[in-house]
Amino acid sequence: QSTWTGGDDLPTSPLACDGAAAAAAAVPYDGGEPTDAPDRKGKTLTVVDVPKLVGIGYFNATSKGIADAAAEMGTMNAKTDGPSRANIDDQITLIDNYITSGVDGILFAANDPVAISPVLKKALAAGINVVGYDANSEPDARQWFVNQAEFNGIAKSMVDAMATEIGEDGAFAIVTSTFTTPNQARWIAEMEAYQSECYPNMKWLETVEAQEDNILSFNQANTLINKYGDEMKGIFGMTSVATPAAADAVTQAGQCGNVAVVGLATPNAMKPYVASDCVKSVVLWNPLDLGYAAAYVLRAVADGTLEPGATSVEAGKLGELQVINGSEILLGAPFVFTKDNINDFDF
Amino acid sequence: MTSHEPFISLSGMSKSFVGIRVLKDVDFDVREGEVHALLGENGAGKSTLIKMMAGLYKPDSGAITVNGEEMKFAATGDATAAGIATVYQELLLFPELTVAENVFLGHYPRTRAGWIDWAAVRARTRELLDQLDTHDLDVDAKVLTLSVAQRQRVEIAKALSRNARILIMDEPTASLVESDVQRLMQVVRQLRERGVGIVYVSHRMSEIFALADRVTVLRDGAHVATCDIGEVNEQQLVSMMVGRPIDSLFPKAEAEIGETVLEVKSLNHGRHVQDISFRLRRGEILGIAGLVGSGRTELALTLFGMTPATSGEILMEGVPVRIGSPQQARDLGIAYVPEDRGLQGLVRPMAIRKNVSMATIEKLSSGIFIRARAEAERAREAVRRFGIRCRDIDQPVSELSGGNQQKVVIAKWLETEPKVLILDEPTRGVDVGAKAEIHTIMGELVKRGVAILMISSELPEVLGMSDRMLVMSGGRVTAEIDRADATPERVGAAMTAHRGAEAA
Amino acid sequence: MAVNLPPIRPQTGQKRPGLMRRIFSEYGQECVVLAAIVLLFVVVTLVNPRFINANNLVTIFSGNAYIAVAAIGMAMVIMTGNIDVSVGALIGVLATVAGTLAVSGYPIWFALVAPIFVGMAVNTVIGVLVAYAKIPSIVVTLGALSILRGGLISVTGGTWISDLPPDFLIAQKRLLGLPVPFLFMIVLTIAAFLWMRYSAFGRSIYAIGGNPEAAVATGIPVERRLVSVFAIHGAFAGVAAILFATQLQVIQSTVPPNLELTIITATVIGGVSILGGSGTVIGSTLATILFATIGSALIFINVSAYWLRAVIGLLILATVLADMLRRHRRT
Amino acid sequence: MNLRSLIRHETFLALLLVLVLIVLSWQSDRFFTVSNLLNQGRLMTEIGLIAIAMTFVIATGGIDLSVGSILGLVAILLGVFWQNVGMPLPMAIVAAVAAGTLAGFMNGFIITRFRVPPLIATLATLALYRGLAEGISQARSVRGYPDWFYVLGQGQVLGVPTQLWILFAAAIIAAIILAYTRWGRTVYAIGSNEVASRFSGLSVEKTKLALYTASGFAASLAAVIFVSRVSTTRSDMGTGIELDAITAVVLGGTSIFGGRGTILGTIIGLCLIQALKNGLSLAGVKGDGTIMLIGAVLILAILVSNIFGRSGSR
Ligand SMILES: Nc1ncnc2c1ncn2[C@@H]1O[C@H](COP(=O)(O)OP(=O)(O)OP(=O)(O)O)[C@@H](O)[C@H]1O
Ligand SMILES: Nc1ncnc2c1ncn2[C@@H]1O[C@H](COP(=O)(O)OP(=O)(O)OP(=O)(O)O)[C@@H](O)[C@H]1O
Ligand SMILES: [Mg+2]
Ligand SMILES: [Mg+2]
Repeated sequence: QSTWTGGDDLPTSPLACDGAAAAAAAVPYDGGEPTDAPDRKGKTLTVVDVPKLVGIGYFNATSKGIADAAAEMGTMNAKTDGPSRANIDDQITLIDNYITSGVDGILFAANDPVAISPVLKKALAAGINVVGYDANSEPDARQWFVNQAEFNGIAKSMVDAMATEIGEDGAFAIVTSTFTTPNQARWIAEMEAYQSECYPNMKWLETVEAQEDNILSFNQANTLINKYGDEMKGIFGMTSVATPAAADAVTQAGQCGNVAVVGLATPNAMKPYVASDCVKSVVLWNPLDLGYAAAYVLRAVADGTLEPGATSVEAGKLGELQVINGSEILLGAPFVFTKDNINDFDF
Repeated sequence: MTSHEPFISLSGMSKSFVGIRVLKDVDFDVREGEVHALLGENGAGKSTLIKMMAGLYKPDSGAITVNGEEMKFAATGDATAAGIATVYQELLLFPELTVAENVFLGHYPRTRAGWIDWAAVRARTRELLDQLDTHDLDVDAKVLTLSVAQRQRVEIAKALSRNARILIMDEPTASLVESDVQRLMQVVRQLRERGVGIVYVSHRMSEIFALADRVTVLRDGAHVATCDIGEVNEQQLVSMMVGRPIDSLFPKAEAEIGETVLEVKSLNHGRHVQDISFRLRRGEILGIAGLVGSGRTELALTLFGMTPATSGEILMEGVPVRIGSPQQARDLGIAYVPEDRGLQGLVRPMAIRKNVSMATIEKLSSGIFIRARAEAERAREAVRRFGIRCRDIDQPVSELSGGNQQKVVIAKWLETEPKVLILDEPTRGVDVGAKAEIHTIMGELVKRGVAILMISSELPEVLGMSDRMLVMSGGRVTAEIDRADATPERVGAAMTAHRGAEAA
Repeated sequence: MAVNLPPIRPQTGQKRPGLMRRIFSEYGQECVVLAAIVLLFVVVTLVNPRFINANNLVTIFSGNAYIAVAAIGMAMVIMTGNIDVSVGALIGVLATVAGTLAVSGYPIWFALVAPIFVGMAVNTVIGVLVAYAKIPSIVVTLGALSILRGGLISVTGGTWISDLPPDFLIAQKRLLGLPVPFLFMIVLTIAAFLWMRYSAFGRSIYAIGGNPEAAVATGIPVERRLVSVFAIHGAFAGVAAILFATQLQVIQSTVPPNLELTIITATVIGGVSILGGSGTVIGSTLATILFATIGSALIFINVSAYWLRAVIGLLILATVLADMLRRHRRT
Repeated sequence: MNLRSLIRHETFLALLLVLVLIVLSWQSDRFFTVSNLLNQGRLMTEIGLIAIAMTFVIATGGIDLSVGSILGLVAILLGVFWQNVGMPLPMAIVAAVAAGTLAGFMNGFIITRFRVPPLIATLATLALYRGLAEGISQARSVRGYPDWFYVLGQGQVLGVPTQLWILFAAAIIAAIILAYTRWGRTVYAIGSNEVASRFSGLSVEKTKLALYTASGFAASLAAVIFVSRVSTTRSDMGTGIELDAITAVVLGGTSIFGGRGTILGTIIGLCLIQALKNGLSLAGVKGDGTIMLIGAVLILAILVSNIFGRSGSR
C-alpha cells in the first residue's frame, strides 16, 4: 500500500478543507517573450493547435473550442495537428515543422512539460506567439498558459465528491493512465495531500495503471472490485478513458450503489452511467471552453492587449478571465456534473 | 509386361532460366512397366526435365502427351491427376507433420462428413509402408525425426498413395548407404512388376545396369541418345555423358605414407561416438565405411570441434590437443568437408570468391579489412586449380552444378592448408566426370602429404580409394582393414557386426 | 555386390508411447504455459483466497478474450511463416466500423457482421501483396500499420462513439451463465484447433509453414492458401474488434498502444514457432490467459504497481527459457 | 540476390529520394533550406543510430525489438544515477550507457546461449526492460540537467547539430565495417546460412553476441542524445521506436530474412522517411496523412524494387 510518490518532486499545496480561498500571492510575470515578433495587431493569424494526441474525445472538444473561437473572431485560421500516440517525440517534431513552415501562433498541450520546452523556446525565438492549455510547459518556454482549473482545485473537488459519497472513512482506489503522465501525477499528488489533511480517516487502497486503454481500465477496475470486495467503497478514474471504463466495471459487476465512481471524464461518455445512477459526480471543466479561451488568449497576445503584468483578459463569451501565478489564465473552478445538469452538455 | 506405346511422351522440350537455355529441344518418353534411366552430368538438365513432367516448371516450348492426349500441366496437381508422381532430388517433406500426414497431404481420405478420416490415413499409410518392406517406421512419427533413408521411403509411399502410373525418382540413392540402395532397388523392381513406369536418375552406373530397361543421356541440355540397356556398355554411356572417355573410375594415386599426423585414443561423444581409436598418417587415405546412423558423421563432427569430445584424447603430430570449436580444429590443421553441401558447406547466395575465402578470411585480411585483391587472386587460383566451371569468381555458388559446388567446398578448405582433411561423402550426387576429378584431387593431395579421412557410403569408392579402412557400427569401430585384405564381403559383415564379433 | 542387409525389425513389440508422454512431447509449450497458469493460481490463492472468487475468474478469463481471438488468426499467419504487425490498428478500424454502423441505424446484426467482412477484405489485400507480389509480410504489415492507423484518425477525427444500442453490446451479455467473450474465446479456439488439426485446409497451413517448397511440389496452391489465411486472420480480427467494441458503452477510436505486440507475444509464448509450421491455437489462448492471470495476480499479491511490468517481462522470459530448456533436454 | 540487384534497390531508392525532395521543395519554399535540413538531421539521429545497428542485426537474419525499451531504461538510469545516486553527470552517462550495453548483451546471451529465436527473446526483454525502467523511475521524471549537457542534443558544432556529427561518424564507420571487413563478411554469411558459417569456422555466436550488444549500445547512445535533446528523462521514452527503425532498415533494402542489406540503403531510407514527415507537414498535410503516405511508400518501394530487381523475395 504505497502512498503516492509518482510524478515529480514539486511541492503540493492542498486547499483549505472548508474551501476558503487561499490568499493568492502576487507573482510577477514569468512567461517568455517572442523575439522580434512582427506586429500582428488585427491581422489574420495562422495558428496551429498541437494537442497531446489526436483521436480522443477530450482533445476533440478542445480542438472544436478553438475552431469555434476562430470562426467567431474571423481573424484566425486555426488547424489542429497532433501525434497519433501520446508521445513526446512526435509532438516535438510536429511543432518543429510548424515553426519552419512559419505560423503566427502555436497552441499546445504538452505531453511533457520539460521535453517540449526547448522547441517552444525555439518558436518564441522565431517570433511566434505561444500559448499553452491543458498541460503546461516550463513557464518561460511559452507566453501564457490557460489553466483549466488548478491542480489543487481539482483534487479538492474529486476528494470532496468521493467523501460525500462514501463517507469520511471510506476506502478507495485509483485507476490512472500511466504513472508518468504529468497532469494525472500532479492531481494524484494533490489529492493525497488534500485527503490526508482533510479526510485523514479515508483509506487509500492502491493506484493502478491502465494506459489510455479502455478495456484494460475496465479489467483493472474489475480486478480492484474482486480483490477488495466490500472493503473498497469507491474508485477514482483519473482520465476520460478510465472513468467510464470503471463505471462500466461497477455496472457490470452489479456493484452500483456499493462502489462509487468519481472521476474526470467528458459528460457524453458518462451519461449512461449517470442516468442509471451508478455514477453521481463527474468532475471536469468544459474542454470546449478551454480551447475557446486558449484561442482568445492567443489573439489577445498577438494584438498586444494581453501584456505581462495584466490581471485579466477578455475571452469572448466567457467574459473576463483571471490571471494567476504570474503567467497563467484560470478558466474557472472545476465543474461537477451531476444527473441534474449533465444533459445540458454535449461534448 | 512392357507395353510399347509410351504412357507419357515429351517432345521438343525447351527451358531457359534468366536467359540461359538449360534444355534444348529434348524428346523423352516412358512406357508403363519399364525403368527408364535418365543420365547426364551435373547440370545437364535432368532435374529440369523432370520438373516439367511433374508440372512444377512450365516448358518454354514443347508438348506433353499422356496416353495419346496432349496435356498442359499448369500445376503439380495436373500431373498428379494424370498419374505422374515424383520423388524429388531434395526430398520435399514436411518436417513438423507425421509420416501418415506427409503421405496423404493434399488427398486425404475423407469421412462422409467431409473431415479427414484419420483412421484410414494411418491404416493406409501402414499398408503402403508394409508394401515397401518398411515395417519398422511409425506412421505417427514426425518426419523431422527420420533418417534420410526413412524419409525416402515416405516419399515413395506418398507417390504410391496416389496410384501413380509413372513414378519419377530423381537421384533416389544419392544419400543412401549400400544396404538401403539394395532395398530400394528391390522396391523399384516390384513396382515395375506392377506395371508402373519408372524414371530413374542416378549417377551410379552399377544401379543403371542392374535396373534400367532403357537409358536416355542428356548433355548440356541436349538429348544425346536413347537406347535399350542391352545395346550399350558403361564406357560408352560415360563417354556419351561426358563427351570424352574416362579411363578409370577410382584412380588410386600412389603416395608415400609418412609419420602419424592424427592420433585418436578412446574418443567419446554421446551415443554415436564410443571409444574410438585410430591413427592417421601423412599421405594416407583412411576410409570409413558404415551404415546410416553408424556414427561416422558424428565422429567427424567431434574431431572437427562441432560437438567436442566428452572424453578421450586427440594428438596432432604427437601433441595432445583439445578441440572445442571448428576454429580450433582449423587452426590445428584439420579441415572438414561436410556431408550436406547446401546446408553445411556453402553459403549459396554468396559469390564463389567469398565462399572460397570463408575459412581463411583472417589470413586474407590486414587488420580487420579484407584484402579484396588477394582474395580474388586466391579464388581465381582455386577455380583454375580445381577446374571449377563458372562464369567468373563473382557468380553466386547457387548457380553452379552439384559437382562444381562440391569443388568449391573442397577449395575453401584447402585454402587453410590442412594437415588432415576429413571428407564426408565427397562425391554424393556428383556426376561421374566430376567424381573422377575429385578423386584426382584427392590423389594430388596425398602426394603432397595431406592425410585424408574419407567417409563414404558408396562401398566401391571406399574400397577403391582407401589405403586402409575403418568400419563403424553403432558408434564403435568394428573393424580395421588394410587395402589388401578389403573385400566387399568383409566390410559388409563388419558394418552389421556388433563389437566383440569383429570380422577378423 | 553382396552386402548383408540389416535385419528388418517387424512392428510387433514396438509400442506407442503413453498418452501423457505423447501429449507432453507434442504440446510441450502448451503444457508449460498451462503449468504456469496453474502455479500462479495456486500460489496467489494461498496468499489471497479472493483471487479465485467467481467474479475474478470472469475478469481473468473473459477480460482479454478479444486478444485471444485475435491471436488465433495471428497463430495461423505465423504458422505459415509470416507475421502481421498491423492487426492492432485493424482492430481499431473494425471496432469503429461496427460502432458507426450501429449508431447510424443499420440493423444490429449487420453492424456485428460487417467488421468480419471488412477485416477479411483488408487482409486479403495484404495477403495478395505477400503471396503474389512476394513482399515479405513484415514489410507489408508495417506499411499497413501506418496506413490503417493514420487512416483511422483522419477519417474519424478521433471522435468516440457513444449512445450504442443496448442490443449491440454483446460482450456484456451472458449465455448459459457464462460471459459471451469467454464463450467466443473458448468456442473459436476449440473450433480453430479442430479445424487446423483435422481439415485438409488446416493441415496445409502447417505444411506451407513447415516447407513452402514442398508444399508447392505437393500441389498445394500456396499463394491462394496464403491469401485465405490472411483473410481468415482478418475475420478473427473482426470478431476480436466486436468483442473489443461491445465490452463498454463507448468505443474509443484509438486502440491500446502496442496491441499488435501483445497479440504476437501471446502467440509465440503459446508455442507457435515463428519459423512456421508448428504450434497450436490452444497455446496462444492459454498464453493470453496467462497474461491476464499475471496482471490480476500481481495486483492481488500487492506487487508494487511500479514493478508490475518488470515482473510481467520476467515471467514471459521465464516461460520462454523454460520452453527452450525443455527442448534442449529432448534433443 | 547479389551485388547488382542491391545496387539497383539503392539507386532506385536514391532516385525516389531526389524526386521526393524536388516535389516537396516545390510544395513549400521553406523545405529545401540548409537550416531546415540540418534540423531534420537532428530529429532523426536517435532512430538513425538504432537503425544502423539494426541493419547489422537484421542482416544476420535476426531482429531486436527491445531497443525502444533499452532507450527508456538508459534514459531513466542516466537520471537516477545523476540525481538519486549522486554521480557526477559524465559518470552517470557512462554508467547508464554501460547498463544499456549490458542489456543488449543480455539479449545476445539469451539468443546465442539458449537458442531462443531473436524475435521471441527481444519481445520478452521489450517488456522486461520497459518494466525495469518504470520500476526504477518510480514514475518520476528527472529534469534540470546542467547546461553543458544540452550541447549534445541541442547544440551545434561548426553550424551542424552536434548529434548529426555522431550520426555521420556512426554511419561511415558502420558502412565500412559492413562492406569491407571480415566482421561484415561474417554478418552476411550468418544471415545467408548460419550452419555453413559455423562449419566454416566463423565465430557465429560471438558475432551475434557482439551485434546485439552493439545494438544495445546504439540504443543507449540514442538515449543520451534523446535526453539531452528534450532536457528530461521519462520511463516511457522511446516507445515504438523499434518499428520506426525497422521501417527505415527494410525500406533501405535490407532483407528481413538476412544476408542482404547496406548501411547506405538504411541511411537513404531514413532520409526518405524524415523528408516525407517534414516536407508533407510543411506542405500542409497533417500527421495522420503523413504516416499513411509513409506506409504506402514502404510497400510500393519494396514492390517496385521486387518487380525491377527481383530482389526481396525468398
Ligand atoms: N531455378 C533455376 N534458376 C536458374 N538456373 C537453374 C534453375 N534450376 C536449374 N538451373 C540450371 O539449369 C541447369 C540444369 O539443372 P538441373 O538441376 O536440371 O541439372 P541436373 O541434370 O539435375 O544436375 P544434377 O545431376 O546436379 O542434379 C543447371 O545449369 C542449373 O544451374
Ligand atoms: N535412430 C535414428 N532416428 C532418427 N534419425 C537417425 C537415427 N539414427 C541416425 N539418424 C540420423 O541419420 C543421420 C546419419 O547418422 P550418422 O551421421 O550418425 O551416421 P553416418 O554413419 O554418418 O551416416 P550417413 O551415411 O548419413 O553419413 C544423422 O543425421 C542422424 O540424425
Ligand atoms: Mg538434378
Ligand atoms: Mg554421415
